[in-house]
Amino acid sequence: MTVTKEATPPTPDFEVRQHDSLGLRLQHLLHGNPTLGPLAVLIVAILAFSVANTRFFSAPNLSLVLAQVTVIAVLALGQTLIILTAGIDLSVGAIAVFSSILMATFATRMGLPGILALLLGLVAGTAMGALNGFLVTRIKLPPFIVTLGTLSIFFSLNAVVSNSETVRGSDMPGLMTWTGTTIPIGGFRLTYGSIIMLLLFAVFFYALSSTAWGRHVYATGDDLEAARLAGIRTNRVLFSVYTVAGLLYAIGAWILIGRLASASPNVGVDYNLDSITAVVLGGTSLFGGRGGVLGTLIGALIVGVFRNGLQLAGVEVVWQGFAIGLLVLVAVSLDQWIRKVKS
Amino acid sequence: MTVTKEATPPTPDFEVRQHDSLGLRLQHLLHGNPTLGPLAVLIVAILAFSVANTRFFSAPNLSLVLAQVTVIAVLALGQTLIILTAGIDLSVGAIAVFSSILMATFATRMGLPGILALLLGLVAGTAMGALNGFLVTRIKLPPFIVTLGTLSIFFSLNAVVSNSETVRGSDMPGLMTWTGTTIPIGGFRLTYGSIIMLLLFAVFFYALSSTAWGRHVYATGDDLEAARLAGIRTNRVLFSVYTVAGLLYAIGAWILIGRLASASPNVGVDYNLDSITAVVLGGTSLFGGRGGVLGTLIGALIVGVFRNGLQLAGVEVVWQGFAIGLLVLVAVSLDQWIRKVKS
Amino acid sequence: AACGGDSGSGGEAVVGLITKTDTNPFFVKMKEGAQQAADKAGLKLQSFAGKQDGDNEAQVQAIENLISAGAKGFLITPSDSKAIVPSIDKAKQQGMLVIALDTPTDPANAVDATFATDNFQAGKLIGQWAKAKFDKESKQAKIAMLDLNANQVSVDVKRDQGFLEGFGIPVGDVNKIGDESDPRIVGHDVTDGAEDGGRTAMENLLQKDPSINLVYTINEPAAAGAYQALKAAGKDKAVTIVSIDGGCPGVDNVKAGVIGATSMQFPLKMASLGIEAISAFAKDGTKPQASSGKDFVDTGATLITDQPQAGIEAKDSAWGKQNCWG
Amino acid sequence: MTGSLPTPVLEARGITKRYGRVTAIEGSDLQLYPGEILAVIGDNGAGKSSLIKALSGAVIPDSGEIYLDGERVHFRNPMDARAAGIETVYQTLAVAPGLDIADNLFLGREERKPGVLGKVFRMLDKAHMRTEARRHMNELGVATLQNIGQAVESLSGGQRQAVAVARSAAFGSKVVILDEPTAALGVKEGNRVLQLIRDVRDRGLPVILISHNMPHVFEVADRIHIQRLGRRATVITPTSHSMSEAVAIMTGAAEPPPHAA
Amino acid sequence: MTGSLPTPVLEARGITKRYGRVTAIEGSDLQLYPGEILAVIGDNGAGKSSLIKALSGAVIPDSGEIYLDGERVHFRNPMDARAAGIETVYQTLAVAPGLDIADNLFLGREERKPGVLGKVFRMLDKAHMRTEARRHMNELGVATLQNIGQAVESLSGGQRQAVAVARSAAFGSKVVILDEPTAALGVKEGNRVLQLIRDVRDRGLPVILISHNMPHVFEVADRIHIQRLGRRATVITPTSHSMSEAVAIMTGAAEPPPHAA
Ligand SMILES: Nc1ncnc2c1ncn2[C@@H]1O[C@H](COP(=O)(O)OP(=O)(O)OP(=O)(O)O)[C@@H](O)[C@H]1O
Ligand SMILES: Nc1ncnc2c1ncn2[C@@H]1O[C@H](COP(=O)(O)OP(=O)(O)OP(=O)(O)O)[C@@H](O)[C@H]1O
Ligand SMILES: [Mg+2]
Ligand SMILES: [Mg+2]
Repeated sequence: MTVTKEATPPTPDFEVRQHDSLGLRLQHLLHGNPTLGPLAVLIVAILAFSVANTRFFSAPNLSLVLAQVTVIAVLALGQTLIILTAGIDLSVGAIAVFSSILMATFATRMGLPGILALLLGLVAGTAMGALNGFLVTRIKLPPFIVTLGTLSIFFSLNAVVSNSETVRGSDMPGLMTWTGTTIPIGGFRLTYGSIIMLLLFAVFFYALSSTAWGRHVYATGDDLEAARLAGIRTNRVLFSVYTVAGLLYAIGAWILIGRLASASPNVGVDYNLDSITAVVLGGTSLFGGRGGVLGTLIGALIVGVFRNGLQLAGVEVVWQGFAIGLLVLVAVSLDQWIRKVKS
Repeated sequence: MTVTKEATPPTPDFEVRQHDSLGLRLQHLLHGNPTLGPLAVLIVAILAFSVANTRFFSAPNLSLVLAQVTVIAVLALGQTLIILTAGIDLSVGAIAVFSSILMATFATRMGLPGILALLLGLVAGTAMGALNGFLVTRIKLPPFIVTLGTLSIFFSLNAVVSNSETVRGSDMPGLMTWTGTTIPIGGFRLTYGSIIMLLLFAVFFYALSSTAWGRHVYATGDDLEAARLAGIRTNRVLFSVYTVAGLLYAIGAWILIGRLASASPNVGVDYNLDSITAVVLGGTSLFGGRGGVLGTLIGALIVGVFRNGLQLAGVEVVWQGFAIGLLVLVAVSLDQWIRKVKS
Repeated sequence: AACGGDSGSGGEAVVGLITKTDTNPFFVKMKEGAQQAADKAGLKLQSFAGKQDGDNEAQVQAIENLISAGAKGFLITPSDSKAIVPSIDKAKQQGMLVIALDTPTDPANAVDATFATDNFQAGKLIGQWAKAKFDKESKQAKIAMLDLNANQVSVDVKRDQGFLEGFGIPVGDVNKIGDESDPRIVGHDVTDGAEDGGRTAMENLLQKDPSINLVYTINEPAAAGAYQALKAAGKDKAVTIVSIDGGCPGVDNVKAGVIGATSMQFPLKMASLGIEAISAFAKDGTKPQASSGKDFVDTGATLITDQPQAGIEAKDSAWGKQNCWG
Repeated sequence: MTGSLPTPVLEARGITKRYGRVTAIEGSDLQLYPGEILAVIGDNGAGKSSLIKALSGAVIPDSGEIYLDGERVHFRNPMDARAAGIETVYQTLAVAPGLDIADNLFLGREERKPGVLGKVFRMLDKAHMRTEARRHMNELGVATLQNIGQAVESLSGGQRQAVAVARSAAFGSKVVILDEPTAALGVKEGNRVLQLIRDVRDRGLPVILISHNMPHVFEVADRIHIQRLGRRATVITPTSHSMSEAVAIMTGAAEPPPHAA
Repeated sequence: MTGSLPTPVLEARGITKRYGRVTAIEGSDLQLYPGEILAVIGDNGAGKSSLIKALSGAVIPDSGEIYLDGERVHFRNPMDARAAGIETVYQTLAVAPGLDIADNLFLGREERKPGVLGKVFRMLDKAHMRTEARRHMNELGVATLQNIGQAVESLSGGQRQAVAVARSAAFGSKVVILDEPTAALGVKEGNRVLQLIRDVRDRGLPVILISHNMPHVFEVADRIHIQRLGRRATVITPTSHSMSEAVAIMTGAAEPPPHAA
């Protein structure tokens, strides 16, 4: 039954055959870059709001939108990592707020120097993330349950430690609020917090796309069992993701202190939903393994642009919820439609 | 290459070989009934709280817990259906609250008779569910995004229609608040709402386990593409699930009016998370296709028992969050451990 | 109403405190006051809280649990003034004394007594102060209104409308935020009563109209957030912020010039007075009396400012620091 | 089977399907005549699965036409094709992993209890479906099955394939399409499936069989469609060509003979 | 290969694995000697996949022992086995569907760029991995692959299998285990895989090959392990028994000869 006569395999002749119409070129472009969908949505939104109010498309206002989304973008970055592994993190707000309270408490009530307070705060956030990771990988609880539990626990500890009281930025060492300092670049006024945020996105874009760790994160989220059989230490990958996310949330906490010039135990009620929204608007699948961080940045910006643009357009508060809901649906439909074009 | 000599296939001899130790019997029992894990957790919780405070295990208090979880259980029932199809519904609270406001508005401001107001409210809830279903199946948006958008839209409409004002039960026809009426059964005081809730669970338990529709819901959630290839009209199944869920939420709204003796636009902030929590604690997988409604009922009861029991045990408010978080983690770990025993 | 006299296990009579949330420092103070008074009177305090402002159902559950625990009575800051009434009725049928704290119920006589700040009055005070200040400096006001949320809960409405009335702006329907047409109002936005919401709302309103020079804020955290937005825009000197609460960090902000004036309330006092009333009721059945001319016991609101205006009674921040949320 | 031919039961003309840069099928034709077993062979990636997916409504081709009994049809989804009597076993099997064997066999055509229970309460006749399921599985010689209530995901690779094959054989009413139905099967089970394919044909239903197993193909096929680089290279019969000739055409080592049909 | 035998490279003794009510393997043994190709055959559901999963750490047996070079080993997960040089192609393939071919081939052993980029920034050498991937795929004769950057989930069944086979052949350092590696492959590709298996053996690595394809088995195997009802029925060689004898033992139609080894 063995076949002996065998020609050298011809390179399939249709590899070269390109369909070079403009539409097909666009198809292929979008095919390779799923981030372009959300990007198109963002651009359309910016254009629309610019027409609605000329003030919208100005350097100061755009800087503002960036500053407004900075904290949520950093938190959504951590959330993206977790969602890529097919997990979900409901404790993101709790970890961020608790970390900011801890930093403030270390720096004021306990009188530690700024750098030490900051470092301890970062360690604390990382540890909280690691606790999530431990529960997910060792006790094998579903991420939803784990973070639901720790959400409750961290918020409770947060109330206890802070005594529900706000710590003012002016009582803290300058390093704590440094992230809120702005530097003018042209007409733009970037905060150091925003710069840190952009740097973090660059780092994780690189890590996900160009390191082995990134491949393992995708493989684990795509099909945990297959990744395990392929010899990936999936537990180690998952643990690293939750831990790194904790660190990111703590960095978010630092930026939060700078932005508000205070550490308040009562902020962040919407951080969970907002961060997940940014991730999903950015095109990352909640089922894991598909998506990336650039989309998340765009997703966060979309939400920021909607909120700011609607206010500038003079939409009444009661109707803003309606408008945002509608815009989200339209935005994702548009994205879906763009993807459909590709096939 | 065909093999002609072939014996009649012997019945595999190890089918009969049973390993009849007690442990293995337990294994098999648990294997076949994944609901037993949550049930065991519920029983342990009830026992523990009964020891902590003798008042806990009394007919009036247990009736109270049942009444307290009734609304969330009905909402979680709809949520279960959606999660079984690998979806998620963030608009559950918005639909329930908006439906209750609509019922109240029909019955008072518009002066319709109670039965008509109720029916229109049920239709409205169903229509909202159907809108979700339409967006999921026709526009092919991810359920998370769809319900995030409609959440915002329904809550906004809710504020507009209600004028942010509460309607008192005493101003409504008796039918509206009938669900809150209690009937004593022994020392227990069941509300009609709780009875409706239990009936709904029975109906959907039957529908999921013993009708073709139920099989199709599981198949669709398990592997959408496979179900589609196998010839299931998955879009129709999904649409039916979202629509039925909308109806269930509206029934929940009716029970809610009875329970609070008012229709308030401001309730329900936690219904999303609470309903999903009940589903997940009940052992249904967020990835679809695995689980069932009985688990959800138990999951809802677990949360109710925790809240009530902790309060009776005299745990301070600030620490209650901590305790609930911890209990959720312990409960699910216990469940996980029970499942592990089975293999 | 005959209360069974039996207060359950332990022998100590149970009293309850139900607040809107457990994280707001205002309610933390309340709890402190209630605890002190309860300890003094030998009562056992059980406290409850919703997760979020507006969480009526949690309060309904709390009342049910208190009934089940056989409490003598309880204090409540209703999250939904109207919706809570049927549950309060149930409690009263069990012979409990119910006192509303801070926020009255609707109708107000659904409870046995209300110990509250007059939120409308508190708003009016800062409105009058701002009016006097702007008149003195003969500035034309451009006002940003930073409210709580889209739900128009009663505290939110009362403070907002009180401020406008005090400032002399026709308020239209006093039960509705945002139906004014006065051009001095640049816009309303919501803050969730927290710093992050305050900052974002202020930023967006400033983009809408950079000439804003007066900012009303629902509470002091929102004010602190708004200040950060103004500071980043380089307008912190030119804009006046007024607020309501009188929390200690808020008073510090008055001293630092962040907040021009704030109306101080006295949650600790409200709660301790409330517990004392329940204790008295448990002993001999006396019910508390309302302040003269009002349908509630006014625990007062005091204007705190370091820029006193003629004809408007106020205390300075030093006094405020000593009495913050006393 | 060659010679003057009747109207094809199922016919595809000039089907093309592209995925982004990848061309899966490029103007491919196919004819299936009444009562025949048509084998489709070709290299990996030649477009066999894509072609039959187009026939069964699972993918919608970019261009090309499909005819059923000489009439143009447009299948928008697998349900349409199924309603037209075309039953397909996909290479990926398309089973619901969490459901058990009986559920999967009857998926989409569940049987209800007789009487009121079934009519009004729409109650499934689970006992009957289980019995039937066991019978179908036994027919395929899958004797190692220990528990008919086992979730399909916990079956061995071959057992799972047997479930999919049993389903199509039991319910096809016009055309049965099998995409590599014996790939994971043991020798005995594989032979049973071949027998089953013949039985189906003898019931009058034409069958399309995709397979890499040349002995199987040459054993049962009436005609052999050779797919190459997304196109039909030619159609041969087991008598006109030998296995190695077929393989040579398939791999491009030999020129395909001009296609007679 | 029979006669006095050296220490087995890999040996399983009395492995048992149960899933709830189902017994997958029941005290099964296996020996793999240096430099040999050991075929494992058996009916569907006979426990072949379960047995090799136990050898590769993918499942932990309920009881039984595993020896590597005569030393008792305990694999807690596939990584342990892989670290010990055992490379496995699972019947389910175990590929990450969303990643592309090169990513999958190098999954878990990615190559970094030389120099600072690789050492400090840990940058992957994607270009190199792609080139290598193309080479490996070509080696298997998968010529229809149009786009090496295609996600594995969009590959045809056979292409996907080729990815998994290429991975194990390229990286196995002690033992290579292949669970039905040719099931979805075309004739040409299947033969390439057989050649590859021989090449691996000639490199000195012993191979375990599970297959239902008797001609394949008899073509390459040195010894044939027959699995039946969860147990090893016997071990034969292609010279000692004919295909039909092997099939008869496998299906229980004939008594297994007493097992010599
Ligand atoms: N969804 C898809 N996206 C991109 N490419 C695809 C997709 N489906 C199939 N292809 C490509 O189309 C070509 C034909 O695939 P098809 O599955 O039809 O091959 P086949 O002949 O069935 O092969 P096999 O014998 O291996 O099953 C392959 O090159 C494959 O990679
Ligand atoms: N996870 C599981 N849960 C329950 N039963 C299982 C599981 N995995 C395997 N089995 C059962 O164990 C038995 C052996 O399965 P295994 O996959 O080892 O068979 P196999 O010899 O590889 O068959 P095939 O040739 O069809 O691949 C089968 O009856 C199967 O149903
Ligand atoms: Mg194929
Ligand atoms: Mg197998």
